[in-house]
Amino acid sequence: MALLARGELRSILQTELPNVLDSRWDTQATDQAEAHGEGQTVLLDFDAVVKAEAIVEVAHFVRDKFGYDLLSNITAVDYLNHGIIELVYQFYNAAEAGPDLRVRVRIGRSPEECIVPSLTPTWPGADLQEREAYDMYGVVFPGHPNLARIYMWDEFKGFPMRKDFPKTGDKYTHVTGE
Amino acid sequence: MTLSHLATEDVFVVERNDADFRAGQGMTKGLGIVFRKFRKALFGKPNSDRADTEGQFNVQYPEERLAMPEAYRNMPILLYDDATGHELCTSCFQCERICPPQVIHITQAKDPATGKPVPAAAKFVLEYDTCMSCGYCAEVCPFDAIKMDHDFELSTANHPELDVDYNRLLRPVSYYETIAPTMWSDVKEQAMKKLQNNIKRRPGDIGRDHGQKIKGGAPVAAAATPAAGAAPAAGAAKPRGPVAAIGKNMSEDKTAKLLAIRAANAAKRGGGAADAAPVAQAAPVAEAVAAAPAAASAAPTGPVAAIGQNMSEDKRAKLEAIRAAKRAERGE
Amino acid sequence: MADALTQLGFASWLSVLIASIIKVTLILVGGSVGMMFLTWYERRSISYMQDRRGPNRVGPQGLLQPISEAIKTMTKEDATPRDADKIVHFLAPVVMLGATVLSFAVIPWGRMFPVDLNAAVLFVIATGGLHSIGMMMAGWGSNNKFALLGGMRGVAQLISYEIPQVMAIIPVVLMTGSMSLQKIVEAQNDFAGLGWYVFSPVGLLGFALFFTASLAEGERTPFDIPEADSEIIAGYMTEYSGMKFAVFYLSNYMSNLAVCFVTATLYLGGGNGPGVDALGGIAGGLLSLVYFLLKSFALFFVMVLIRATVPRLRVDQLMSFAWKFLLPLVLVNILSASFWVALLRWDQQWPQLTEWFGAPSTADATNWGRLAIAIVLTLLINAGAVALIMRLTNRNVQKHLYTTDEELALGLS
Amino acid sequence: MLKTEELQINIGPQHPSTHGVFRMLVTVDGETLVDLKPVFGYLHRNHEQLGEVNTYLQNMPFTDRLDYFNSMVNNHAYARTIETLAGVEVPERAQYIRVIMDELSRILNHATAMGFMLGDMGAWQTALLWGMREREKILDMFEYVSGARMMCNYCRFGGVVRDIDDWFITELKKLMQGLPHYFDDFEGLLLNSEILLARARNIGVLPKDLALAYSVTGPVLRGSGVAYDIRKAEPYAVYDRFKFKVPVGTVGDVYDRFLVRIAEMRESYKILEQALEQLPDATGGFINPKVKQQSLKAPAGEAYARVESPKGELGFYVVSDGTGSAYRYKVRAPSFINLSALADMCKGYTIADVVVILGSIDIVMGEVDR
Repeated sequence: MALLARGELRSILQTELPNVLDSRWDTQATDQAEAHGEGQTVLLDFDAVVKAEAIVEVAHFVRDKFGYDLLSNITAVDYLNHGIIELVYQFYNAAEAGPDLRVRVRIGRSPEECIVPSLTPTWPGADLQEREAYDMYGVVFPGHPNLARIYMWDEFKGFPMRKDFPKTGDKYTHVTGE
Repeated sequence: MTLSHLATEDVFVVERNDADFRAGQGMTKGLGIVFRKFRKALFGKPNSDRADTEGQFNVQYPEERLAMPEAYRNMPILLYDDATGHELCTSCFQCERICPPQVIHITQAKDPATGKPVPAAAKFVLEYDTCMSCGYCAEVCPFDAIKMDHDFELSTANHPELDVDYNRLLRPVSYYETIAPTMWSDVKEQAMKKLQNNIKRRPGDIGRDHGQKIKGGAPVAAAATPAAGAAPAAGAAKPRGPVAAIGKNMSEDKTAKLLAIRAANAAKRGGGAADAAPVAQAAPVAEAVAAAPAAASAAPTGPVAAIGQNMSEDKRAKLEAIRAAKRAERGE
Repeated sequence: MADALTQLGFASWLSVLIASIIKVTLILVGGSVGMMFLTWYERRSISYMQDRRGPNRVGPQGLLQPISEAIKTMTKEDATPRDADKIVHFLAPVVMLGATVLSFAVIPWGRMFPVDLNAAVLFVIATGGLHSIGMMMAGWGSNNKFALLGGMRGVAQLISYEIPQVMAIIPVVLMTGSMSLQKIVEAQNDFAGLGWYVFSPVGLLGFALFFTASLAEGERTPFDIPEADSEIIAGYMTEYSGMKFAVFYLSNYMSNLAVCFVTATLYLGGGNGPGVDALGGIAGGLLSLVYFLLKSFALFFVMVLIRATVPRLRVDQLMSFAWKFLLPLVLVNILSASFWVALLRWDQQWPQLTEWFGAPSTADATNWGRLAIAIVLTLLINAGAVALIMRLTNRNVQKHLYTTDEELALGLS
Repeated sequence: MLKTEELQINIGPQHPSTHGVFRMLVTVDGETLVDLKPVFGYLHRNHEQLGEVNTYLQNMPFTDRLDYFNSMVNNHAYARTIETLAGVEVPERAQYIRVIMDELSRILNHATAMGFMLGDMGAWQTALLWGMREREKILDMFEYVSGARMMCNYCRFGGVVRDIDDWFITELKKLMQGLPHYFDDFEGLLLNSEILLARARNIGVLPKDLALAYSVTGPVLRGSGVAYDIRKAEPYAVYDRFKFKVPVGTVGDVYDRFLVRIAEMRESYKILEQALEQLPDATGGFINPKVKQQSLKAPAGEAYARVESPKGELGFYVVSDGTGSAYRYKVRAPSFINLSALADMCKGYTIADVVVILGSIDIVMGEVDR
């Protein structure tokens, strides 16, 4: 039960759960923020980037091993240039307080790849947030008890927060990211 | 659960009154407090101060009004100089750029002789219905030309009327001085200096040809001059605190206000559509002279009368034209 | 009145008819004007409790506000849901208002009695009971789930609270020996018009119980469950609008007014008060009317005060309050009332008492010794019962009676 | 055994006590609740997309519209996020002013939220209107400094838009004279009322472990007995300089949340007292003059900053691509996530309890639907 510094989880996972880290992002430098010009998104990975199918395992690992029991925030980000959607899970340690622990999952944008196992069975607080990610970004969460649209109406087509969703024109007829 | 980040003295457990014997004493206490409130509200003095928690505290709105704090922001207005009739706006597009809901539309004036841009706006349209009153336009304006008005009684049954054009946005500087004396005195000097510089670069009537300021060749400036003198006095009389007058009897203010409204209405009825506006425009001036001590809240009435007029069809057409031009500019 | 008209030369049937029409008109006008005043009175006083002003625009001090609202509701569209049972939906407000107006027939206005029925108490209770039919009709006929819930809640509540309400009157009937409201008022005229039942231990407890049960009968906070606006919108009135809604509203407030009138008559001596007998005649009648209205509106003020203070109970809590708290106390009160009457009136049965304290006259007030014994005895019984029931319904005791927190939550704390 | 039929009822979107356009699809057996499904989105305006289109400064007034009771807190959280992202220093006086505004917001929010909850319970608006009176007084002061009562738009990157002056401080002191009387009246009115105890005790119980699993924050989490307050756990602004306590409940029912909120108002009062005492003079300025507000650009990267909003943890997650507007802008709205616990809290209680439990979570639909 101890607080982890930023990036510490990555090295811990490498030794303790070697299979969960997403190998695609192993070779990246830790912080590339300075290297990019204006208008360029950067993928920060001093936090652990784990495989989509391992997120449940990692979430349990950080909760049971380090006391990060408060899953505060799930954010989906559409990195159009890199062709991925990133899910950022932010955990807090309610007993020790301190800053958050971020665990990332990077998945493709196509419907076949855009799948992450749901955390809702263990963290019911993820319920609405996962529905929001599904509604806005089209991330599918197998294992979610009620994965339906949350803000948009059920007949709506497309995922409005994706970067390639048209922002002008008759947006109700466009179909994107299906 | 261990709470290692919190010292034990930083946490306390709320008392749930588990051990009490309940025989209605809690309810009786509540009834007693409510009855005390009833007694105080019925017989005591009204709530007049922020420290008071007893006595009536509501304001009888149309008759009694709270004085607006200077910083209060409702809808943007544009200022013009009383003496010369020149508008302060130079169409620098700062406000149009910052506006979060993008409701400001400006067209820069051009010198008819040379075709070169002139530091004045030819058209200035503001969509009051979509404005979110954030005040950024007034904040960023380098010439202090756009300010936030205190008038909030803008409801109308005619929705298109809320696309307000230059003529109806203009207010004299003396009016703004009455509603926000200190805020204006902070910026007055540099604003006027910048205006004088800009006037030099405006050929002919460009920059003062909006509204009815100079209709018929006689600038309203003549009538406005006394107001410039009277306004500071009126401003000084204005209470600085926003709630200084809570619950007080405001009969003097009230009567002044009523008179002003009646005068404005009479002016509207008396003059035709074309003539009404100048009279209404002059109303604040007349009031400022007539009721200088009480004018602080009464002054805004005049320009309101001007807003109240129906927006004509061609104004809407103008707005459409401006929007179309914008779209063309963006190359859509 | 009919006699007076006959003396003026009218035919006897005509004079009865005219007298009846006048009375009916007076009752209807008095009831609805009283209701209008009541709404204004409630809103003004509750707003003073909440540090605001309340309606003060229409007429002097806003007194004409109810009239403007009556006009407003009457001119509004009268909408009936498409799938509603139209006849039932239409009849429900009629039944409600009819039942309420009927009860006004026997309620005395000071010393003026529209009708002196020898079973007036029963009549008042019976007409109050008709409300549940109106509620169920409205709830069922509206074809709306909220209305249905409201109707069900209303019927359940009214039926449960009628029992303590009726039984709370029994002591009064016992003490008076009559069910006529006129007799009850006359019996409270001792001690220069101050011999009200509320000053005796039996009457005090009876008053509290009857008033509480009447709050539930009149759907007042904390028992406004059938029309709990934050839960089931407006309960059985959800689908009513315009004139029909106004009729419900009218009947609600008129029944509240009736409750206040009846309580004032039963326990607070009706129109009795110092000086009424001394003045006599028309002046005395008017004074008694003033006393009566003062008492009634003071009672209504208590209703308003309660409404401004407390939240409402839940349905199950309401029921357990009726059956576990009110009913036992009412039974105990009947017992002590029997003792009271036995001590003060049944001297034939207990001759020793006659020997000790002398033969009782019709005015019990003169038998100080008996009165003292009766007061002490009933006070002991009633106070003991209240303490015991409070103790039993207290949360800490319940902790031992109930096993889990969930059950505890459902009980009365 | 009699067969009973279950009834499905829509509570909302037009309903007196759903606090906005919010729908609860409840299945009831008689009056007892079998299932509850929250349905929302009626107020959805894609706030997060607006945040990606607007420049950083332009987005500030939109944050006012999230939780419109506490626009000051929203501004603070957003400004803090962008300050973290762009590395902006904030003068000390501005930090104190922000704390004062936050705590005033907390008082007004809890006063009205508890009033609304009691209103849902059937206490006919008395507690609500007393709370509204205090709220009016505070809103007048907000209007004085920021220009608007509710949509304050008060914070800027590196400070606040206008300094507080003597008038404000005098009025704040006057307000604070009156507040304890209000607290006492409010507690006396209902805290021990038998009917309130019957309605609030052991209703909507959310045990400690479940509360953590549901990610609830703020008074709901503290009512369940977890002493987690961001002002203590990760002190921001100048909160580490004040002495105040974190009230926690024991059972996690409606009554505990009610008590925690009242206790928090009193703690906020203590913080206000200390903040007024420690408030630095105006020499340090109230805004960082070096920040280019309109053309602020943040280096590519991401930032998450959170504050303890009266409703819970309010955080903004902003990803920057180095331009003047956010690449991704996400709001971690406390009402939204606290709402996920609603169904579990309500099951097994009656319809009358559902509205009270909803009131005790204290949601604002502007924030839930975003």
